[in-house]
Amino acid sequence: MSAQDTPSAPSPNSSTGDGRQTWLRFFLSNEFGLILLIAAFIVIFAVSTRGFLSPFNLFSLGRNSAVNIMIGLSMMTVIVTGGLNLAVGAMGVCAAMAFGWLIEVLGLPWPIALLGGLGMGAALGFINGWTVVRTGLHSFIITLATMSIFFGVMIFLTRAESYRAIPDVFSALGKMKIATYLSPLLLVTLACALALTWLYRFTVTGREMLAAGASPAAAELSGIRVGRIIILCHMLSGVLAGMAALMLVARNGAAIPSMAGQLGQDWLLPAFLGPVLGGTLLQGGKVSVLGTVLGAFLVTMLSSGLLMLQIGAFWVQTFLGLMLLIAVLLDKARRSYLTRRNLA
Amino acid sequence: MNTPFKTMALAGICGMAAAAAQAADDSRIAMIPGGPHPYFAAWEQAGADAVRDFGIEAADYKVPQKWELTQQNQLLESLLSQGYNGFMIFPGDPVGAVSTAEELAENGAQVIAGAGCFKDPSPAAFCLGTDTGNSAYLGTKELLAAMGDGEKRIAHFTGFLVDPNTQLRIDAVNKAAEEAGATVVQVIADIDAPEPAEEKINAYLAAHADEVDGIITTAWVPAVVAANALRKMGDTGIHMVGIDHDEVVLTAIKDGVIDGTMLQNPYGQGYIGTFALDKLRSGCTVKDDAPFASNALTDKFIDSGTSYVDASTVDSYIDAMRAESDRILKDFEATYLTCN
Amino acid sequence: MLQISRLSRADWFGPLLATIIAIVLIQSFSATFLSAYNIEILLLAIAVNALVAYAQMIIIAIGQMNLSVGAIGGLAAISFAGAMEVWGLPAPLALVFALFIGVLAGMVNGILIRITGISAFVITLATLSIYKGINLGITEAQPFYGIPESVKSFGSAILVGPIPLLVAPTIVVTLLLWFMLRRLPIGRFILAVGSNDHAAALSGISVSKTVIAAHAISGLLAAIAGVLVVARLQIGQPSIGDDWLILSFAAPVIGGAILAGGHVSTMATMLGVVIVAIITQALVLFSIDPFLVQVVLGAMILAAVGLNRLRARQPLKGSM
Amino acid sequence: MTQTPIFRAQSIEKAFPGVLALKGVDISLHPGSIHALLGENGAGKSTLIKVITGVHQPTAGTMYLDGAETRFTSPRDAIAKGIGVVHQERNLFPRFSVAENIFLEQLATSYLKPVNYAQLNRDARPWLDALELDIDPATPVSELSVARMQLVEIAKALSLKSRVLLLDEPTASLTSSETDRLFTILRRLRDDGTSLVFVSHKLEEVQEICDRVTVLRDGANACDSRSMDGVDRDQLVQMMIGRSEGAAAWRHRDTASHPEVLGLTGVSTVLGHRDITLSVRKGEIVGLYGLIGVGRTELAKSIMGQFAVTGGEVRVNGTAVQIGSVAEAIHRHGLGYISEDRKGEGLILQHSVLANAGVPIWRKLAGALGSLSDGRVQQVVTPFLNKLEVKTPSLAQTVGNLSGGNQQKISVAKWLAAGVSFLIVDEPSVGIDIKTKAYLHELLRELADNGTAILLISSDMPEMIALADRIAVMDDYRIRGEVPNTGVYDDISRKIMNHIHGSEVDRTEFAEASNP
Repeated sequence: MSAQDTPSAPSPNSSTGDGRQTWLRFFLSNEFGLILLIAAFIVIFAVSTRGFLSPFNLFSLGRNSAVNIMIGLSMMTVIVTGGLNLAVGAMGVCAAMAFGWLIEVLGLPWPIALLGGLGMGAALGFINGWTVVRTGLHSFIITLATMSIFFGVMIFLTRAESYRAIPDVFSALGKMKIATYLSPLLLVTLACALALTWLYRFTVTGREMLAAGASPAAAELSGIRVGRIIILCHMLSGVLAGMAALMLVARNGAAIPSMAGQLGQDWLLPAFLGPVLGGTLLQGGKVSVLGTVLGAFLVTMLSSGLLMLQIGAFWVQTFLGLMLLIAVLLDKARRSYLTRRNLA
Repeated sequence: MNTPFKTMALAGICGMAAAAAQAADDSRIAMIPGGPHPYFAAWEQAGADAVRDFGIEAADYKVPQKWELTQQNQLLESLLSQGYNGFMIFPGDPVGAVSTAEELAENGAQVIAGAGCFKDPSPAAFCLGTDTGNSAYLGTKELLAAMGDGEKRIAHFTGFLVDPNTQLRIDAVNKAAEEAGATVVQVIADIDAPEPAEEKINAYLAAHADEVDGIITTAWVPAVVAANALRKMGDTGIHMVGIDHDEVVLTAIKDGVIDGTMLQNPYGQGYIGTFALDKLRSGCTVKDDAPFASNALTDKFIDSGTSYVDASTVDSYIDAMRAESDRILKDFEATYLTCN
Repeated sequence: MLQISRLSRADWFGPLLATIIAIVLIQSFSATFLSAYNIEILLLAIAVNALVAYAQMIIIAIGQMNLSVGAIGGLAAISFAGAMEVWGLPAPLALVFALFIGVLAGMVNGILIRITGISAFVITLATLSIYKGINLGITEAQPFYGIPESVKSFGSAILVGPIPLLVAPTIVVTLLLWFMLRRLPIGRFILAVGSNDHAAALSGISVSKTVIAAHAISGLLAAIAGVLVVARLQIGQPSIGDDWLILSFAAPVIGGAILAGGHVSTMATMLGVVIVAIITQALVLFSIDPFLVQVVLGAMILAAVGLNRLRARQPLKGSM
Repeated sequence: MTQTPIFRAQSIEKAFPGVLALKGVDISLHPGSIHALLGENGAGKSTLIKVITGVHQPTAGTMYLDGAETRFTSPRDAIAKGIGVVHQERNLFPRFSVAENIFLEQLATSYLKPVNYAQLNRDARPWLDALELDIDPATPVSELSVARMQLVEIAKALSLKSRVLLLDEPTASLTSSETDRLFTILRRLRDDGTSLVFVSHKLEEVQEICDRVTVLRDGANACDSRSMDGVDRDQLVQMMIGRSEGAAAWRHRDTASHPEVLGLTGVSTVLGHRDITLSVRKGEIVGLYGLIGVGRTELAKSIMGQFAVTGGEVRVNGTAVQIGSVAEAIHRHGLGYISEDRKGEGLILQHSVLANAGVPIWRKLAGALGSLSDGRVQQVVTPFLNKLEVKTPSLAQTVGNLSGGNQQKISVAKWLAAGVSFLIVDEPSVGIDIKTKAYLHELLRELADNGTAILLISSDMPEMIALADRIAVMDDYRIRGEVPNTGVYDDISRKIMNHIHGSEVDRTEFAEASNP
């Protein structure tokens, strides 16, 4: 009944399979599980809270998830290589502060400063990637150290002061509403997600990233410059972290050193939750951009809904953790159930 | 609920019940600190008391789970969606929280800042809080006075570097020291969590106890830790002025381990803030010529009172704060608001 | 020569060398570094941090990560303080209760990991949130102050000379852990499972029991650390454990632990803790710009790990 | 032989989701016998072993131990009942001592009783002695050679007082002399009454040592525990694959006049190769023979640019080149390398057939902005996959789910698609069944005939003789000599050994550093 049981000669059109198989595959996918969960929670929150479906809440939900999804994507690009990037927050804040500095101190126009900020993200990503490749140490420990270093240098240089001379045009992006519900930030994020989908599906570089992540040795011997690709992944992560931070700058109207918490640690939870719930393998080599988007959205929605439910504010974190656990478990159970039923 | 708060609450009721007046009938006030911190705990009781005293529909104390601007923003957005329409906010960041405050205002809610200020320009009607710089300045003065004559070398222990108040405090302490010809030999910052505070303060005192004559602390946790450290070290001749009303600090004052503490007035902030928000909801506006003070962040600052407590006044410090709250509330409406 | 060369290959050799060099250097610049009171402070920091590092080390040994070490420590700490203040339990009973909470929290981690087959990273990320949430839910971020005098005096007591009493539990735990990982079947099983869980299962080791036991031990160690912090701070702070994560990984890794599992060293981890403590203190001693403390710490971690790596790569050239 | 079998399995069935791996298999094991268990990959050997050792529970069927019905609830249970096994993959803990590895099972009974290492070392001694293993039981296993690790595993199985000992491909990573020593030991165990089960792809070895044989084909018995007397190789092959082996005999080819594709002169590398001189001409298959660990794979990777060449000259098509990276070797110079470690280095197991077959040509096919569609890759790759008769449900199938033979075909296909002019083939038939192996040999010859220069690395002498035009002999990171292939096994084998042993004056048989 399953795809594996129907042998066919490899021909150019066999990879698509027939419609039923495609659907089956979709139902078996993580993404479908997430969509179900999201739908279920929307119903629960809509029924049991006051104002969950209000235009403002939907707008702010979209805006918050824009940032969380971007943070998730930033982590995802490194998870692809089988690594981790604990420095996402620190890199993001550094990019945002570079942006603020270029505008406030150097007086550059904001589009150029924007490029400067993203460039800062890429540069820090390069430092991470290069160190990981050259030392051969696990990125976990490298980024644990650089998280501290990046953030420390940034705090030292800025004396922990915010840059707030952000042009109104730019900060207006954070408050702008398109058709009552949509934040332009969400559109930016979705555009980035689409670009990443394109990258991993339809470009050599993206495929090489997946190959290098799945099996560095095999990729190297197949002619992929693994070191270069890993550095590239970290740079991409830096750029995306910078994007997330710049969106927060637009949202807050200021570049604030504390926007990702001490050492940027506050970004870690959303950074991992998106990709992990979305089915990106922590071992690397497999990626699901859609899953990351949905996963990050689910998390944002859960925390928003829990706040609305007026559970004693201090218990929110517990419920969030429990719900995450349940989400992961349900997903696991659903898949093993489906697999068993279809293969038996 | 700790005893001081209770007493303070009672004090508030006695002193302020008279002020009960016409209230907007749909005011749902939310008081939001920057994150969990013992300092703000008095807000909850203050809100409940205000609800009773002024007939407000709700005045709830809502805490973000973490000291994280994003968390606070989300909480504010959520509360707005839930129908809250008056907000007293301790800004998670004086700059970064402004844009959320603007959104709240755009959606018809009243906003004031409590305990800490937004940076101007902001939609907050005013900022009701402790003048952190001034408090640090006064505290240092008291410390210098307590140290008497002779060499005056001061160590300054303070909170998170990412909090701009920290820089204000550092500057204020330096200024006070300079005026008195004292030197600030060490600033240890970023220690508003117990363990790093414990480690760094103890390490510092271990190495430099004989090179320091006085300690000024300008954050809750360093004050507690430094007080404990001095108690442990016994007679060192080091003077110290702490901050806030943690029991450890108060006991240390009573026992003569440290000289005193700079009290702030969280209960008064919560009570007066709720009162003011309700007034603003019912149509009052802030007077154009209100006698606001200014500080580094805003020109619409109302000092909720800060006072120095030493061994002689520590038992009656609640009275001091009550007097302060009383004084502000009594002619708050007349001084700052125009109501029809 | 051969003996020295062998020594240099031991895990604890590099960290030990670094420790000695650091001590000598710092002492030569600042004579107060080895003053009695300073040593006492250093030992206090090490006492707690070592337990935190061990709690992570035991999980690294089975090839997993435990992000919830700090959350468990915090939960145990407030359980300990809360039990004494709210229920009025005597300190020993409260201690048992807190340790039980720690073991329970650890076991929950282990059981969830084993029955779901989901990676430890994800599970402990979720439980981190849960445990920390319970902590905040109970305390509402307010510390417990009702710590009995007995606990306070334990926290500030001196064993002998500059050695505080608080190091005693840590020393005992260090020896027990060392013995466990070297001599006890459970310790060997933990290393075997971390090295190759498939082979361990074929050798008749119950992987599930071993993983759950390792997590229970991790929870216990985190809980002891939490209790010690309460004794030291003399208050039950809800924020205890919030900043344990970096340290918990840094120390074992500086001590040569392999993140893939199967190889850890108690002594080297202890030395890793010592190095971090010395650096932290040196920064204060030399009045280094507080803004730069983070940078130096990060750079030192990187340097220590890089050196360890070099040493591992050229085991024979390291003889001196 | 009509004595009672120690162990008998009857009508064993084992179903996995979607697959019936065993369809009613019988086997009986007798004391004092070495029993061959044969079958192609996927025939059910591994599953049967796992059922017998308690890793899997059979879906149906009965097992008897000493004539009484039994079942094994877990590997521990099977061990307790005297069934020992040495698995194909290493199941030792490298950082643990030899003694501890041997006795880990016994330790597993208690969690808290302190381990007495002195006692453990004493207890290990007899088992090591029994296998003529002269090592200190306190040595960490990581310091042993592969062959010795194998023997430690056998010691471990024996220490459990196994009456039945299953050995799954025990010779796969052993040199011939090591294999001989192993056989001596196995024979002695047999004479002591142990019932041994020997699983191997190497039929020569099976014929040499086994007295009984069970052959599985497609999950069923092709023969059940019959005596090896009078069974010749052809019969075994016929039982295994259902037809006779396509004879792939060596044939002489003249390539002397062809231009050189790859040449090495006096090359030394960072890995320790010295003075390597080697030349491969167009259409020629040059064998590189040597034992494991003498630097063959390392040389291949150095040629491919993964490790630096420190001296001498590397020529590609007559031009001296410096190859800085594998990517350069592949894309600029047209070199390719089929790794011996198919699962680790050759293929990306979790990726699809299409992704694996296309890796080396992605860059070549990329359009604007590095864009690349599956369609383009498919177009290029499909002819080669078809040509090699890769059996896969679809191109989207994960490679890890395919059989070893199909995996190897894919790793060949990817280089065919890349159109390399020089191909290094490293141990191509490890873990591949006879049918695919013959096919692969045919394919390599055809490739050479079409002009590809091939460097064949193998320690399988028959394979070498079947394929190579010339055989270079490597030992200790040097080329010791070259032997032209005459097609005569004994002759070549002797010459090769002369080259190797000529350099082996002061080295021990096990080719490892002795402990001072």
